[in-house]
Amino acid sequence: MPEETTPQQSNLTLDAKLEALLFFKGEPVKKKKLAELLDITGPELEQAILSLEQTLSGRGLRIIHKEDVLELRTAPEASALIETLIKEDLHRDLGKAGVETLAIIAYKAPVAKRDIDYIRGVNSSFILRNLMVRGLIERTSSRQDARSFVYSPTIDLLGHLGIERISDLPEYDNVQQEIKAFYENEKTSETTTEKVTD
Amino acid sequence: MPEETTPQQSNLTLDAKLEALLFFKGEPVKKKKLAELLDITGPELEQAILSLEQTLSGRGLRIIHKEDVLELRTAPEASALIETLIKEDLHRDLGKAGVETLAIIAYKAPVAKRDIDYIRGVNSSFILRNLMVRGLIERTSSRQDARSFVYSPTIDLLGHLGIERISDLPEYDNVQQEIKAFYENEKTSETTTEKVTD
Amino acid sequence: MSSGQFTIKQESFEGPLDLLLHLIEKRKLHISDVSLAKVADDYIAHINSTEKMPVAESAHFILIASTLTLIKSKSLLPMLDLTEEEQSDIDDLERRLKEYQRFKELSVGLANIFGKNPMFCSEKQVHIDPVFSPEENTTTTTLREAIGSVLASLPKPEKMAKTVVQKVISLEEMIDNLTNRVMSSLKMSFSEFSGKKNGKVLSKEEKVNVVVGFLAMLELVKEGIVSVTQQKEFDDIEIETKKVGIPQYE
Repeated sequence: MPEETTPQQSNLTLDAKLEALLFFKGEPVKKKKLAELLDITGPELEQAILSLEQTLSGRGLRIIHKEDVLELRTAPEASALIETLIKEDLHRDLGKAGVETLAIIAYKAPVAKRDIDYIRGVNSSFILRNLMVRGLIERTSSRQDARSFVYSPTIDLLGHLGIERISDLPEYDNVQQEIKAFYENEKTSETTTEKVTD
Repeated sequence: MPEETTPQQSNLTLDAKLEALLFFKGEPVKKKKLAELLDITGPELEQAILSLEQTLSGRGLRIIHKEDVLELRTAPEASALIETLIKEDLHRDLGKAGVETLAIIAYKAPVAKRDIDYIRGVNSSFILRNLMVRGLIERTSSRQDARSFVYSPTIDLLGHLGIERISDLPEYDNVQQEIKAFYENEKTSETTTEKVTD
Repeated sequence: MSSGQFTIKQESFEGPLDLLLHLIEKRKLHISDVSLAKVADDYIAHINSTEKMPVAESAHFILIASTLTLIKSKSLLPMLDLTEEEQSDIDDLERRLKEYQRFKELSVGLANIFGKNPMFCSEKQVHIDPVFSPEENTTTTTLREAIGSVLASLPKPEKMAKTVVQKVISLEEMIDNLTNRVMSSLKMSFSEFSGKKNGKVLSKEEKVNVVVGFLAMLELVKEGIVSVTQQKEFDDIEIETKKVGIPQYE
């Protein structure tokens, strides 16, 4: 059994930690990086990988082990099931929330998730994911801040709408004004509502 | 190579298939949808969930379980490790109004705005909107009256709290007893109660 | 014990219950009618000294002040007979405070675990390459309609408050009013002052006026400006000036 590293993490074995890391990243990760993160040597990592592979045998997830990278994926036996799921997601009704989010992104692009959430008054994580899977919007790094992301309509979507650029959307300028007014208004009224300060 | 789908999938147990689905979706999934995809009944699904929860014990992943939805996430014991990888701020600060409102919603869910306002003695519109934007609570139509809304914690709130189900909250059972007793007490004097709402 | 000077400058309260609870806990009291009577003055002093209170909030604060006034007046004038509704307002306030206190306690526990050992979902939002799959009926027109409906449902800044607040009179105004009237006619009755008619059912607004008036009167009693007498139960309360030199108010 692997030794404990820090008391806080002591409940998890090395291979469980490895599993958590791979799950979180959701994409191929360099072994070198994994060893660093787990603060272990190469051979210790190999040992943990073996152990995780054993644990995962018969499970719904597998490790894809290619040269110097590792990735956690669904087991190949589940592929038919996943196919069904993908098809369903692609053809599901976008719903009112989906269309509204798409409209906000179209009219306000490039727009940060925070601003989308704020104008809708609810969190948009899942809707954004669905719109991305369907190729309607794309996520890029913000120009102002490389650590944050912004969303825009895809070229395919503009093509489907029959416009060349987003400013060709109906009443584009008016809508811009209205959106802008909301953000400014909110900023000023936020401080005066509902809080009583001495 | 895979001509037929069924024999191929039969290699995986139900709970392994469930695991694959949850992993692939990467967001909360309705139990109803899972049962459909797996072509099983509700009780069979509950059995599979239990079995998956057992399998995951001690591993790097956990299921968060909230009434009619499930989500696969990293284990709370792995949090320190994962946090080293997080680029964005976690926004841990909730503020006084935020925690109070969250506590009322977490222990009393589903709860109407009217009741939250009454307990806190102030209008909670602003803070409710704020918590919804952060994805910590969600608003749904009340079962008793489709025209009125009720608030509940989201799976993401449970994730932030590091608990797998709402009943893992500190003192949860005690509080449920207290609320029940309180409510019965309240009923007797209900007629004369003046509520402060907008 | 005198009410003493209390300083809660720079502290912000999430409404009247938050303030009230703070005052009770500050004096290390348990929630009861006795402790509420003790902190009534502190509470009133606080809302009096808070100048920048939004209208909507001040209505909530004054409604609670009215109940506190009942509690305090009952403790000062034990012969005062409370109506069933007034008694139930008092019981209700105690119960609400206890419930609020409990949730505050629970919120501390919640804040302690929030973000301590979070469970993360995958950072990778999408596991497959996107496949362009629009809905047939997604057009520029539907998008225009959708953004219109988003804009239409944006929260409007405070329109709620006015109805609650309309008839609520500020404490200061009431005190001034009372002082003036006491000065002009050395002796007057409380119902004359507040407009309360015996036996008549009061509207909510009128009721607030009555209690705010009463509160103001108690303030004057406390400061020794007027003295209050009630001949017998159910009788009107008489107010008269004690001192000759009334301090000048701005």
